[in-house]
Amino acid sequence: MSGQQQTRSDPPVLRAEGIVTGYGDHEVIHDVTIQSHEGITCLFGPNGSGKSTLLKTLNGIVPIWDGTITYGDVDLSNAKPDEIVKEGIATVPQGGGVFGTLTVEENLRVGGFTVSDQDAYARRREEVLDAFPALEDKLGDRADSLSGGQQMMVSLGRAMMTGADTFLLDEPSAGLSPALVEDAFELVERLVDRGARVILIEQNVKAALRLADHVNILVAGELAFDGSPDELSDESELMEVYLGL
Amino acid sequence: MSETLLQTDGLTKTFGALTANDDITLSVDRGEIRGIIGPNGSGKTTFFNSLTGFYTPDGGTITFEGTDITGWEPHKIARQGVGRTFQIAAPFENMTVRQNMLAVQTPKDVDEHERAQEILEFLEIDHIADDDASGMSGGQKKLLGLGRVLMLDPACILLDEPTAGVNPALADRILDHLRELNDQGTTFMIIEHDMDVLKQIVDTVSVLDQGKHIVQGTFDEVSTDDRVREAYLGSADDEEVPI
Amino acid sequence: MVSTDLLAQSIVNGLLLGGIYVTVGVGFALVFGVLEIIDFAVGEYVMLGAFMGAIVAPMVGGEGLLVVPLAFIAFFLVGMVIQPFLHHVTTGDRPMPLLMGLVFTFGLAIFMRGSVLTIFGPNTRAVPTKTLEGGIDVTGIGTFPEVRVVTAVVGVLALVGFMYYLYRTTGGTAIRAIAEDRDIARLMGVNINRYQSIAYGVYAGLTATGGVFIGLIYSAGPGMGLQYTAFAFFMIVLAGLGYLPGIIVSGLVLGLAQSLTAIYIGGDLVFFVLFGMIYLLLLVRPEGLLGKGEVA
Amino acid sequence: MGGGSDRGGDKFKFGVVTSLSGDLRFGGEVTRRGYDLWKKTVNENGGIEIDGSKYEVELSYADAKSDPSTGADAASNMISNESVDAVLGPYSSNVTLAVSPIMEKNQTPHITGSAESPRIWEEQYKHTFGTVPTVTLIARQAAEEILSLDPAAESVYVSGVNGPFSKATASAMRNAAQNKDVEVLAYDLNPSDTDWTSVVSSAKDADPDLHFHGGHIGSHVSLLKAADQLNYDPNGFFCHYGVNTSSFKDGLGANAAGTFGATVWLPGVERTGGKLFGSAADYAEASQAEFGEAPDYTQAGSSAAGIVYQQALEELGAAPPLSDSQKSKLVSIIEDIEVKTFYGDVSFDKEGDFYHNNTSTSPLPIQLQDENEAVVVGSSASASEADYPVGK
Amino acid sequence: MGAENDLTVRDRLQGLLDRDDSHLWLFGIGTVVLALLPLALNTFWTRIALGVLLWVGLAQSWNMIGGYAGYLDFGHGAYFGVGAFVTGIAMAELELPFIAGLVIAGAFCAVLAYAVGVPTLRLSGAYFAIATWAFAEAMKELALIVEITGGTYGMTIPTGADSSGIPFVGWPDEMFFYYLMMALTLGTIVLAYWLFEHSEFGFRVKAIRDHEDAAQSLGINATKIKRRVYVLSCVIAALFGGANAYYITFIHPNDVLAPIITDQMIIMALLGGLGTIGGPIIGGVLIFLLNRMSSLFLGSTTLYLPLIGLLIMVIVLFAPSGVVGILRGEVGREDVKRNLRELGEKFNIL
Ligand SMILES: Nc1ncnc2c1ncn2[C@@H]1O[C@H](COP(=O)(O)OP(=O)(O)OP(=O)(O)O)[C@@H](O)[C@H]1O
Ligand SMILES: Nc1ncnc2c1ncn2[C@@H]1O[C@H](COP(=O)(O)OP(=O)(O)OP(=O)(O)O)[C@@H](O)[C@H]1O
Ligand SMILES: [Mg+2]
Ligand SMILES: [Mg+2]
Repeated sequence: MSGQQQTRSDPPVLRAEGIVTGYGDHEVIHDVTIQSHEGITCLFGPNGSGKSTLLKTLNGIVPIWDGTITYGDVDLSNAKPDEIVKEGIATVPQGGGVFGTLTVEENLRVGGFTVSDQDAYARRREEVLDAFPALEDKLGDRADSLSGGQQMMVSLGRAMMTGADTFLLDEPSAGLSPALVEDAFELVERLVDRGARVILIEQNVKAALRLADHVNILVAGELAFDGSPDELSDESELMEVYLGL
Repeated sequence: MSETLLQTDGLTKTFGALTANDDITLSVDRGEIRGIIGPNGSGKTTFFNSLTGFYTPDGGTITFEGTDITGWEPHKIARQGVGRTFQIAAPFENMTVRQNMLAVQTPKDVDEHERAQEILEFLEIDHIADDDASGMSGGQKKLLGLGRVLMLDPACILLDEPTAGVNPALADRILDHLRELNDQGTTFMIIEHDMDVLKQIVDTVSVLDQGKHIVQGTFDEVSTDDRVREAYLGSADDEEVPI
Repeated sequence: MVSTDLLAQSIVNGLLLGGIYVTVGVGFALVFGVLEIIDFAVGEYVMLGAFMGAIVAPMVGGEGLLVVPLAFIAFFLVGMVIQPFLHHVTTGDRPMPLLMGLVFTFGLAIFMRGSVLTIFGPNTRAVPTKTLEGGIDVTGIGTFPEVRVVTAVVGVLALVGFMYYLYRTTGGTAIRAIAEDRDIARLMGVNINRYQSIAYGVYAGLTATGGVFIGLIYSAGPGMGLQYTAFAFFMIVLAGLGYLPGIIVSGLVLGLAQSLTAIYIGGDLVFFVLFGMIYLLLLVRPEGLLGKGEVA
Repeated sequence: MGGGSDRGGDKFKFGVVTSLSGDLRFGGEVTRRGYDLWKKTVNENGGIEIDGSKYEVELSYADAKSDPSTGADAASNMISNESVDAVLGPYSSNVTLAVSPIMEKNQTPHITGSAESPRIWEEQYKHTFGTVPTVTLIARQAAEEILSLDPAAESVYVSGVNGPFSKATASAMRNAAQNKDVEVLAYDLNPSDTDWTSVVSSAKDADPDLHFHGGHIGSHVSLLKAADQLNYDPNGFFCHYGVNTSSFKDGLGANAAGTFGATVWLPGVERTGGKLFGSAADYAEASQAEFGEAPDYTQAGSSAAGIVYQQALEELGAAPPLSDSQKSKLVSIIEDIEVKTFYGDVSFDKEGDFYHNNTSTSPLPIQLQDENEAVVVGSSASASEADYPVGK
Repeated sequence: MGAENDLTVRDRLQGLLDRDDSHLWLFGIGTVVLALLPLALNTFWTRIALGVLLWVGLAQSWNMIGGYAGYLDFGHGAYFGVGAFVTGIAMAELELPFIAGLVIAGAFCAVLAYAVGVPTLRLSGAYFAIATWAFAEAMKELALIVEITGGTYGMTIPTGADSSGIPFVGWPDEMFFYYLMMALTLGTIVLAYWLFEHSEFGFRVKAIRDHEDAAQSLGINATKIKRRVYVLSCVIAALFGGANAYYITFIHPNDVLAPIITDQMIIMALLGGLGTIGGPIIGGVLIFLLNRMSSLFLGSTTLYLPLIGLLIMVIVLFAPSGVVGILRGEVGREDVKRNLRELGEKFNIL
């Protein structure tokens, strides 16, 4: 089984090639190719350009109309979300998406849903509580009683429970106070330190750029930029028009 | 001497054991842009909900243009001149953008259609006026929220995180609109987490922490205040204000 | 003059009647609260269970109780198969998906009721039992009808079992997670099709099991389901939406109100008083009797 | 309008509006058997004889769903589209009360073989007839006979369903007790789908000699089950309607035995007999052969309604299809008809509260005895010994 | 019949439908057709058309509160029944002409709906649905036990030359009722169109449905508007109830106050297309005809019942936006295929 406790070695590349998709008859993503680079791959773009949609093709929520998605040599085109999770790809949805009526502990349990090995489960839970000590006191509390920042920790911790080595994060900092924004980005970095690869959607472009190892800009469902942050700084028009920099 | 438009006196709101707004006394002058900041869960949205009649305060009074509006129903407060937007964009999904605008209870003597068109053009969303509101992107929804409240033509507008989740380029445009409206005389209260945004636009900032109104002052005063740095900005030891 | 014997007996009657309502309400509370399905076919599962009792019992030596496990298994499977359809009509790009579920189950109810009427005819049929006959007289309190006592116990046990499953097991936690957000539950690796089917299957099985007992208590007939559908709806709002343990309280309150009204106010007023009471209670306590329901 | 002849004219065509679904589907099913059996038997004999030629009978059914609106539309359809010569009536008084005005308007004869509520006859509809005596008569007379069983009852508990037929039944039972100077401990009406333990508990507390209950079969079954569950055991239960139907016996199983009921007809009774079926026993045999089930009086009354038409048409002497004036004439003939059938002598009241109801067939108290066979009890010549007090 | 010909007819129809004033055209043509219809129909078919009108009107009245305002009223039938009884009592007990009875019924139900609406509209979602349901059941039970309605014996309404209150119309027959129903139904449709599709009032109602808080923050008095819609829709149901009572002549609580009355209105509006003018019309026509025709023409079997059930399920499965969707041609071969594939995926339960 892949995706089981082998995070230290470099995870496989998640690659989406020639993706076309949309909702109903309305095509939103037009032939886009992106992949998970080492470290953090940022995905920027105007509102409604299709960032979340693209991410949802990677985690299986939105079926693709055309193109292929591969993870290493495993073909994940139109695989079900639960199969994708089992391969080692976890998602932190827009807004965190904690299960508000469940306790923190139960949120983690749902995160570890695919882990049948009790020992592995316990070990991973330890790791999460190590990473987010603030959660220890809150395990029995309902998740919706937590502050926004704590909820983001739950969401990240829950994603870690799946045992993933590739993380898809959709605007983890949105709506958080400046202190928590910092915390959130720190958490993302911590994932990378553990050897994971991250695809990160952000509107907080300045802060995200500081972490980025690779940048994609999606405009109206098409890739307007694909390169390193350094290369991006040469594209002043892109920076200004789409990133407000 | 500027004129006080909106004033709260000892405003308190509790949810069971939790005091979400604790004795908040605060006043906003006509023509001002007031920023409201504070950590997540400090009671900012609750404060707006109390001001606009969605929550009945457990204590204290709200005065608007000299009228005591405490305990009024939301629509009456809105008609009195206090408009607002919501933290989570709340378009009327099953209507077109224009119908969203026309639904607003406008003052009697205005031509609603003309006014709606003007505002949509002003906000640069007139090209999608007859599309369904449900198909709009996040940023456009925020603009529509602003547009609707402009239909009301209130003296004071409360904005709950107008730029959160909005692409920076678009956020800049929203700010430009706000400044323009402010020049025309509209008073604003803005909840905002983005210090960059705040710095550009506000006259004064009020800080809430654990339901209390702890500090008020100019942006520079507030952002260097120790209590604020500790409670909110989170890096009292840093030199730079994190952005 | 109010006889104390009669008072005690009518309280017994009311509590046991409440037990019958609980057996129907438990599963319904689950699908409504957790799967967010407004199932108009709930009473028809009761009817089908009762019919299964009437038809199968004579084949197993005339003992209706033996049908109970069979009914559970049979309707668990039926429910597993029906759930994907319900899931399909309550998701996707439909306007008002929740209401489409309502129409779908309305059609399902007509289908079930009409099929039984057409196949088995309009007759009322007994669900025989040799074990549970008559009542146990308890001096000073009254008579406890055996079959009703067993039914109430089964209802309460089912509720406890449900609660245990939902709050103490990983599968149950997954079901509650699905209730909050299907997509995010999928992103945690939960096969939501499977767990929703299990939940609906358990509901169908349990409700049909309740139907066997109701058949034992009354009898089986193709039109019997409608009133249980109404009661199931009333119970879950009185219990407070999404608050499972409230079902016991709302069941008992309804049962007691019905029994006491019949004896002390007048038999013909029973449902007027009952429905009037439900209406007023909802106005006064919109979050259910215990105030623990989610306010929609 | 109505009665056009755009249909084949070699058969008499009857519309049947009855409730095959909805609340009153049990009874509807029974009437259907009665009408079907009549048709089958007439046609086996070649049909109805008019001027030496025989015309077969055709039935056109519609399901009134126990719903008056549907029933009224069904009746209208029978007249406008099906161009029927006459209509056989609905089961359930509510539907009858909605169908009758349509028959008045279209001057088409209408006989119901089952509706028993006195309400129908109060309306004095000219075109509507009924072969089963109103329940006011059946229940009262049967109740009086049961109250006369030895040892004579001193008290009775009367319960019933709060429905048009059932309430009339319960009230007739109460009147019977009052007539016989028996104490009525309670007159307890309830919604049909109530839980009957309350009634049983009250009754048990009151401890009557006899328990009378007016309702349809479903409520009898629920009441008697509750009585069993609560160990309530008066000297006897008298339930009307339907103790000798299969639905009642199936619903109660072994507990059905001993229950008293009322009827106007049983396979075992001696009636003047005659037209079409011969004796009551012959009819029962025919029914058994056709449906595998013993008929009850509703079914018999429905078949008798057919026989009334048959007789009236023969007297009219007009070949199908009937014109409007022939239909009117048919109504006058039915009004004066006297026909001897396996079911008894049928004739219709010409005035009073039971206008157009056949009140001449006399009611009989019955009891379900061994093997759930119903026998006549009480004072009539053909009566068997009642098992009374029941089970004691 | 050439396929080409079909196409052009369809295209032309489509062209007409696409026009901005298409609804006016449709309405005009519809009115003329409806007005002439009874001349072409025999009594029975007139009755059926009348039934269609009745149910279209009722479904439309439910659609006002349920579809446009988004308040699932599970007790709407109560007003149909109360309207019937008030009309009946006015005619039978007070010996008033029908028209007067109908007006009284409307007024009575306006007051009743207002009194019920004030507390009940504070509830929302399922709580509102079930409170109204319980209310309707209580009304039915009440009508069964009080004397003035005839209790469980029901009530027969006087008929005769002078009972209608309208000069020149003699013995009320199917024609009279047909045109009465037509007037009521078209009136309801016009009113619904004008209020909900053509005025700011309608936008406000929909705004409340979509997001009540946001609506209030924009100065919309949600309480008042909801109350108005509720009272209006209830009064309309009551008028239909009164007219139907006089038409059917015999009313009984178990029939005119039956929960199935409400259920049918809901199903018609939902299947047709909720919150649209066309939905309840199409749903009403379809469901009424299906129901009535099958019970009248399928003779001595009840097999049609499961078939109707199945048909409803199939429509919901394959026509996501109701029957309107089928008519719009949204249920092509591709759509059905996609639907089946998606349905198949949900069977992945192991
Ligand atoms: N469930 C849906 N059904 C129909 N259209 C949708 C759906 N979700 C998104 N869209 C449309 O697809 C387009 C892309 O949306 P998406 O959410 O992917 O944008 P985004 O780049 O994530 O925007 P944001 O920065 O505002 O989150 C938008 O036009 C949106 O309206
Ligand atoms: N309706 C409510 N019922 C109970 N508690 C509430 C309610 N609304 C808010 N709260 C609680 O009151 C506190 C203040 O919440 P509020 O939404 O006002 O915070 P906020 O300052 O707007 O935070 P954020 O920046 O995250 O939006 C929180 O602890 C919240 O959980
Ligand atoms: Mg997004
Ligand atoms: Mg907030």
